[in-house]
Amino acid sequence: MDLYMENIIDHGQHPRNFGEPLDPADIEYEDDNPFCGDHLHLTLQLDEQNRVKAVSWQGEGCTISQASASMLGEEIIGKTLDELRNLDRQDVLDLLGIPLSPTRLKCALLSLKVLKAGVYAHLGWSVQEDE
Amino acid sequence: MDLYMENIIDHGQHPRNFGEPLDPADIEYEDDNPFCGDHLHLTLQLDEQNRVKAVSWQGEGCTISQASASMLGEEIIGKTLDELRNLDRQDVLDLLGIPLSPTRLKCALLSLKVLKAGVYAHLGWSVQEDE
Amino acid sequence: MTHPTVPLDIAAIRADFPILDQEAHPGKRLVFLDSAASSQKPRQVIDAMSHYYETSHANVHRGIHVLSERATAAYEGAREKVCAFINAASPREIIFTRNTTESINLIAYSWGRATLRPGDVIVLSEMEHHSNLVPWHILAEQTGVHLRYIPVTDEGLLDLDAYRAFLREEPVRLVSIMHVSNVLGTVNPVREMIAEAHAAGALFAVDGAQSVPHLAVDVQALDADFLAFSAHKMAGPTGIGVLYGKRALLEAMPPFLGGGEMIRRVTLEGSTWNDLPHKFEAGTPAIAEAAGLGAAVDYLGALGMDNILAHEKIVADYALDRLSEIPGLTLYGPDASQRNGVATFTLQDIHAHDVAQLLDAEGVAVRAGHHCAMPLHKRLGVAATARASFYVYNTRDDVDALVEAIYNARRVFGLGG
Amino acid sequence: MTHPTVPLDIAAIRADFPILDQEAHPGKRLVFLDSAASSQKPRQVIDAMSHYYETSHANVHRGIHVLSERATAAYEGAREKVCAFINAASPREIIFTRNTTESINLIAYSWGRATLRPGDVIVLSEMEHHSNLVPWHILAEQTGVHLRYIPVTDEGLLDLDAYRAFLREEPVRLVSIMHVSNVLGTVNPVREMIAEAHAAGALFAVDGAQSVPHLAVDVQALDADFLAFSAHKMAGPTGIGVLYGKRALLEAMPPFLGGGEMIRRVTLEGSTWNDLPHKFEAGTPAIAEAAGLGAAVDYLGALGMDNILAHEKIVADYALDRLSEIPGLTLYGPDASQRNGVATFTLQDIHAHDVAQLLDAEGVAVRAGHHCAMPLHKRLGVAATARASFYVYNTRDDVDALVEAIYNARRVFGLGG
Ligand SMILES: Cc1ncc(COP(=O)(O)O)c(C=O)c1O
Ligand SMILES: Cc1ncc(COP(=O)(O)O)c(C=O)c1O
Repeated sequence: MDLYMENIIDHGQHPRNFGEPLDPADIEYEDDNPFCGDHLHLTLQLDEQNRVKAVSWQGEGCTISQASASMLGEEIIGKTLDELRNLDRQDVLDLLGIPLSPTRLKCALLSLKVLKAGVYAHLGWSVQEDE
Repeated sequence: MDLYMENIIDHGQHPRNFGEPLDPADIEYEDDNPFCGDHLHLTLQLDEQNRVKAVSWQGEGCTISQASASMLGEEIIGKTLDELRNLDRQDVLDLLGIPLSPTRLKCALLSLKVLKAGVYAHLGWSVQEDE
Repeated sequence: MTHPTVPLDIAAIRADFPILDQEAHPGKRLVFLDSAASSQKPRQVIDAMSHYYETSHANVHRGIHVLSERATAAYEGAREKVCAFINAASPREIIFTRNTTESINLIAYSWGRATLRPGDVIVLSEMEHHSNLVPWHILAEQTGVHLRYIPVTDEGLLDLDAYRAFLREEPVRLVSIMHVSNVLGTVNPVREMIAEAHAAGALFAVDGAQSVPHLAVDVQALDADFLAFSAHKMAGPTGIGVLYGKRALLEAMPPFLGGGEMIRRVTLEGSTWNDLPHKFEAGTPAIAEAAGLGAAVDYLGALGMDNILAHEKIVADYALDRLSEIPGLTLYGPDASQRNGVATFTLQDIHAHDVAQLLDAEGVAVRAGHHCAMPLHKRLGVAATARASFYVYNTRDDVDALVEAIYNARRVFGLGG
Repeated sequence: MTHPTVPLDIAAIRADFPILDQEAHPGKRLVFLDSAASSQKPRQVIDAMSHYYETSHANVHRGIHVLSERATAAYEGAREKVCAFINAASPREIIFTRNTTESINLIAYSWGRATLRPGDVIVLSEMEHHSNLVPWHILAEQTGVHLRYIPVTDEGLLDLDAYRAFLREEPVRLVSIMHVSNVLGTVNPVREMIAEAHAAGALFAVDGAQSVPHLAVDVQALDADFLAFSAHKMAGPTGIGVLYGKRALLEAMPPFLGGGEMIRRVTLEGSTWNDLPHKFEAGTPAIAEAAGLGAAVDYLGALGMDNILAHEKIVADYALDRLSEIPGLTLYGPDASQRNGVATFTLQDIHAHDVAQLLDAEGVAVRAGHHCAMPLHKRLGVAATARASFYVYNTRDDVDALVEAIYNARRVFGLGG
């Protein structure tokens, strides 16, 4: 059972940084994957150097979507906006460390999608094609 | 070459009772087979016993459609309206005497269709379903 | 369904379906429980299509050569088989479409736009598949027609009192309802509902996507005005579906798609329409697929629809029994007497997608999600469910494999065996 | 088309097409000259579909099990192959439909009804196939849009001066024109025509039914806004066609058919649409057929479209030469330098249907009639023509058989040999 390695189930069942939205939040975004019913809401606080100081996720959905948010949330603390911008699919897949079929990829990447859309909105950019 | 027996080609090339419409006509009808471009216009004169006294066809199209009109025209002279009503596909196919594919059946039966529609219109009836 | 049924030789039937004889993953036998999404095809159907291409293909209609005649015979022969299969009055009432979805859209575009006036009411239900919702949403938005939804009761049935109230109180012109629910398995009482609709002056369209593959559907006995279904769910190929319509209705309807075959005569100024069924079949049709559907109808007919239904009931009842033993498992849908062919469930603490993934790892193919019935899932209060669905080739062994795999999923999630 | 071409091994190619190896009638080798109506399929395409059904079938998209993943890969893989084949910018621009006809109807229903206002002009031509006439007739009747027709010159070409006059003088919003005529063989100068349409602010839709199978079509080089074609004319299966559209246009268009797959979210109140290309693919698609189309594209691509074109030209030029020797035979269409793939003719004193029938008796399959181009036939002043059409598997021997059979027909009709 490669797919549900212990740490994924652990993150899925005990997601890190899950809870009420941060208030005030510097970055806030939410989105969902209507095909699956996965839903994520992200708030971030930045420090003076525009580094991630605090993260909070709220959401529901499958283990893959929730675990990826949990792992990604841990990963980004302390990172600059520039570093967030440069995160890509592979980073998330590396965090999960398991092979995913195209259908489950959507679950896995919802957290990244929400994070990047939030950061881009904060920077006043639009999300790139097929990113 | 069963399909184009000499008599069919003969009727096709020298159709009987082809010419100007009869005037006055007791029965007149025209129709076509738009898929093929076959077209037939029929006029009939009846005698006092409601027997076919004279027939005239005008038209254009393939050999099968024109030959069947020519043969059918010869066949019906002297027949009563009742007898015309009772003519069916098989009668026309027997006249032609060759096997026909469904596509060519439409060509062969155009003359019967025009004849029956004319007779029925004369009698004030409507043509039956799939006749 | 009062004829005596005979037990089918399921091992022989399984041998007809080449795809079933494989491992989904090394050491894991494929257990295919996703036939409600699309069924597998017997060799007879696959071969009918290959044979068609190898011996008989050409474009149909009006071709004056031997291949075109053979192709036309295959295509129109399939129409006659389908006509007999659902007991339509004439092959002219059988329109070939791509799938159930296109069939329903055809009704909405052609009949709907020509007939309905603002304020007219169409009755649907809360359990409908998106294919029987979205075409009507688009229609309603464009025409000002109103949509009403029969609620689903807690037992998973249509609320027939609400249905009757709509018929009584509203200017209902059309009722469009699924015969069998793809999520709940509910077999709706369409025969009675049709009689009631007709008494109220409304037409009735039946979404037969989940009934025609599984039980004998007789459009004349039902007195259905329209019936839509898909070949790919009934052992036939993808790419072809059927719209049955009563002849007088179809005659009165304007065409939908314009093009070759559906016209009688075309000038630059306009066109006149061909006879039924061609009026609704624009362009080169799905000829090989019709041949495949004809073979599927032959295949199902030879087994006997009542026998198929009886077998599926044995498997589904067994599944409901065994699933209901599993801790934390919730089953959806009415009790066994009013349902057919599917077992839809959720597991406490494991999302349906994770369930499906873990089952797949054991070789068991089920579907997870909203099954194109989001409004129904809202009604059920869940975003996603897992669904095992059964066809004539499934066995109780398949159910055992499903149950075993669910226990395994529980173990992976640390929920005990 | 400036690349050097290599001669194809036609005997080897013919061996790929099982249907060709038969007698049409006892003692009469099948000579199939009706590929413009629908081409034959190589074993590679037939097998790709059987193989799909035997190993990989399930419903596509969102299935979390191994078969659904394979089916989705086959289906979306075919989209990528088609994208590369016509050099679209993205697979999202490739919409799978049933056939060319549905593709054109999709433009008319979705783009047309959302965009056009009464008095807007659509430019068509007198040589169009019914599939590129009737959808616009229906649209014009419903919306008050005006249709203009580019006349056909005596040489069988589009009258480009008339075209330019329309663009100059009328509020043209769309030009929809066949790339290659299915009757005259004319290769229309669509690249230049598209540039002129764009300069006038109009969009341009290309009916590629007779070009995509025979020559390299590059939508970006052409700058076509839409391109429609059918798999069944390009060695692929029946039941699937393609609409290419520029992404920005497709994004802006409302959906056409409503149902499963094409939505993002459905509530009882309404729906939001899925991303491209799914927005335009309602219901279960033609999955096996997509796999077959993918295999067809691989097959044609491996031969090389330029090589196919070069071979067909040799055969067609030979046919034009030999046919023009036959007494009483009239050929239609422009001279060899501006045409491709078909030889359409009439014989004095023998109706086209009789010609086709007599040719069939000799094993030679041609098509007779108006070829779904009644207005063009009116322009030509004939009700019906006979058409021999060529594909990569045809040879000069086939042409010789055609010519011999025509002489035979003349003899049967007593017109001398
Ligand atoms: C030029 C042209 N356009 C459109 C069509 C229609 O194609 P289909 O019947 O596959 O929709 C054809 C085929 O007959 C054609 O030759
Ligand atoms: C009840 C019901 N209606 C309609 C459909 C749509 O069928 P198709 O996708 O073949 O158009 C389905 C299949 O998913 C269904 O289950």
